[in-house]
Amino acid sequence: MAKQLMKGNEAIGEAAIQAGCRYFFGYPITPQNEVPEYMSRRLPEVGGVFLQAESEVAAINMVYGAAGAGARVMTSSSSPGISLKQEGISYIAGSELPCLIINIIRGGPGLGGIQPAQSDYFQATKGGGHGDYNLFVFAPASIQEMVDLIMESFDIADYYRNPVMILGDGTLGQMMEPVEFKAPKKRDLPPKDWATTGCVGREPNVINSLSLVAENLERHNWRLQEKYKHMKENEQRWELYKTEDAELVMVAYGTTARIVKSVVNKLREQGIKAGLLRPITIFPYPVKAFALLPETVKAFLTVEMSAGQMVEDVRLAVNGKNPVHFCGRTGGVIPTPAEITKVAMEIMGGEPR
Amino acid sequence: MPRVEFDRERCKGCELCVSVCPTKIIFMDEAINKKGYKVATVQEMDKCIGCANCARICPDTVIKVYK
Amino acid sequence: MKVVFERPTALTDKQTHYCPGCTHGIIHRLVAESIDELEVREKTIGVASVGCSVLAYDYFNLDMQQAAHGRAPAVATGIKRVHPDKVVFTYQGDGDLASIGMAEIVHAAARGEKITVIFVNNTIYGMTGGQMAPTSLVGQKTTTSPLGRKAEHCGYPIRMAELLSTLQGAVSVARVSVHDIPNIIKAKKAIKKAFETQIKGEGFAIVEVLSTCPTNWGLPPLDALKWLKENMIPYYPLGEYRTPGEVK
Amino acid sequence: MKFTGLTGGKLVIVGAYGSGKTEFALNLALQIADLGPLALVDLDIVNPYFRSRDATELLEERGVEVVYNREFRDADLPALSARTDAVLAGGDTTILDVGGDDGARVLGRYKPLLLRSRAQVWMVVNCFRPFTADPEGIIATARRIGEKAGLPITALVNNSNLARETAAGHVRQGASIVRAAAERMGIPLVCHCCRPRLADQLSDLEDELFIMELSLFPADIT
Repeated sequence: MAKQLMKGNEAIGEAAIQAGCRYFFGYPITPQNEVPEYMSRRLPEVGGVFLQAESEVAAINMVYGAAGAGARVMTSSSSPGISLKQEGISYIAGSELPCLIINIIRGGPGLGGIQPAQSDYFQATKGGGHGDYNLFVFAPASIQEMVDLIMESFDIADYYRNPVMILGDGTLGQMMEPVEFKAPKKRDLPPKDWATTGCVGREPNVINSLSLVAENLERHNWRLQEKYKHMKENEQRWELYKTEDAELVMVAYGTTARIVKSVVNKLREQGIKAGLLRPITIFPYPVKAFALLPETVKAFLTVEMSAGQMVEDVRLAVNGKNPVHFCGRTGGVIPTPAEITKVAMEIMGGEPR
Repeated sequence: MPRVEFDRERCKGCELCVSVCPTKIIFMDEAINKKGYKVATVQEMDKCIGCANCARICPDTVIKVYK
Repeated sequence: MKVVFERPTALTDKQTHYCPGCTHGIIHRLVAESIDELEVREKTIGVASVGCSVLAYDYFNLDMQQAAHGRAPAVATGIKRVHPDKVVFTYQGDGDLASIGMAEIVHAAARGEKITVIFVNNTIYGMTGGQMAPTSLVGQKTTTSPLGRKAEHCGYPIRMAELLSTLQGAVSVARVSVHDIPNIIKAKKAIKKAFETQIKGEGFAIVEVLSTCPTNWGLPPLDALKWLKENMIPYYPLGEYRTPGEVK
Repeated sequence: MKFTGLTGGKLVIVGAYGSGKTEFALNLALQIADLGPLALVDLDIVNPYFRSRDATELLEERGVEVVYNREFRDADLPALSARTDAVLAGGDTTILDVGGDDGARVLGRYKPLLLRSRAQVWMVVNCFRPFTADPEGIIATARRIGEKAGLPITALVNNSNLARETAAGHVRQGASIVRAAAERMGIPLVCHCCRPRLADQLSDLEDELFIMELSLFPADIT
């Protein structure tokens, strides 16, 4: 298929369809409405089902049902809607069902606003709903990357029997970039012999997250933790940009990382050896990338469209080796290169060159 | 001749079956089962008419009916 | 001599956790008998809800999914849309269906979702210990209405069968009871018909089954049957509220 | 390019989602700002970001009146401006920037005013967008948008591009597809849009070339 110019939200829908997703359950919320709108038009063309649910709560539970029934299924929403979905997400994680959840983040808390933000990082990477669980979370920075990751996400979800979340800010959903759809590299996927498809010639399958005996539930939890450990060992992804000789490593993901990239170039023009570490997976967090940084690094600067959430993971990864600074805008305000540059200059000003 | 068979170990002793037997042949046994319930039992099986009322109201699928 | 009555194959041989005399067990069996008679056990997927019947997935001998509180109709929707040729049912109590899950049941019915809903109304929250339900009768004492439900404080019990029968998508709506043999036989017919409605692709079908909770009502099982008959039926009239033929 | 014929008239810019309507409307407004009093009405009720209201300051500097409900600039509400009716009834040149696809439904409420003023309706087309990749797709889209708007499309604008990856060949490829569609629809093709860097390579195109300088896409996002 030739390159097309696509809006982020449409590209999400098309990528999912190309990856074999045939079921979409959702509820309108700005700024991701083009996802359900696109799906309502495209899914019937490919023999799939689009259903606008009565609420985000119902939508995620329809996803639970469809995923349990063995289908490739997704939902998408934005921050307040994702909060409503947390109950269902916890059940999906607890029952180990594969699905894709898109969060096109807007400013919060509460109803917040409709401008882009990254303030759902904690919710996405630290569980979100009740219980000891984790989603597999990708944070793409371009529409092409979002498309590539979505096409892989369904395989990853099936492979780990775990929900995958794409965390995109409103800008990614709304902007337009050229994209092409390429099949991802194949994974060996186990058959879905656990799905509820009717028990012809076999014992009944049960999709369930209830466990009345504490010891059994603990055992289930440790097994989940093993799975997350496996993800941490095998699935971390990141991009390093001009870090080979960097003294200041800036850490940012999503749209913010693209702004920071231009800041890195500006700083380098001014003689400051800056680099960018861009997490692509935010769960599992790419701690391995930090180990690859050179000894020249003197400080870190985390830039986020939040009051400071990912910075905690950066501090854990740096583990006290260097100071970790933070620069962020929140509530839907996008940080400007000028303000980031200023903070970077202040940090490096005090350091000997 | 009609006959009912009670699975003593499944019985929870709720007595619903006793109340619906038209020939009044179901009684609560003085002996208890492993779960600790007094269980329903039939005396004078020859009076059973195989109506299955007892089985129909039994919440625990204790009763099998032969006819 | 042959067996004329025994446990249906759509039930596992696992003993239920229900208290002695609780009529959930009867309703489980009626559902299972219907599935057996329609010969659809291997193509049926059940959805267990939250409430006393949460463990229904252990008792039905078929594929089951356990749903979050109130969400069973949404879960069933997801399953049915993936497997339109399968038989999908939910088994829900009054707290689950008429309180926390009101939106899901109303919209599944409004969509005419081709599922079968077994709604067990015993006017009380059994699982959590006898709190007031959306269907608790006025004056009924529960652990959260210790002086009896007062209408001026918490309104009136909800008649789900009547409410849902106003929706065009709900093609089969009935209320039955299991307090005596004739009513158990009628209940069985209604449940089987609700499955047939789905199998024929006619639309959404629900059977509200009046049921007892001897433990939380504080009554011996036999007295509970009598309480149901004398107190519940006058407020929750039995009958068919909607049959497939009526809907144009 | 002069567009002098637009003076005093009403021009509605429609198109499929993401066809570049807003960029075209903004660039057009800036290029004809000096020809006389001009209003740009932001009627986008579907997109939360990247709307012509986002360029208000720039347009006002050039004397263009930007019409939208200022109190609710970033709100998730349609909240149309009361000023729209006055501008449509008045004599100033007016460009209406409409949201993509079904966003054209907003025109329905202004239909009497638009008919009275003999408004032109231009549909912006990008052949590298889904659903408008060939003449059939363009014609179907025009029909759908025309129905939503309650007004027929009177001309097409070729804005075929792949954002930063656009080469002259892409514009040419789009030109022949959009031209074919316009011919089959029996309406004119107004112009081919391109960025300044491509202008020299496209000077031989038989229709007008419209050079768009302004982009709403944030320059800082690398």
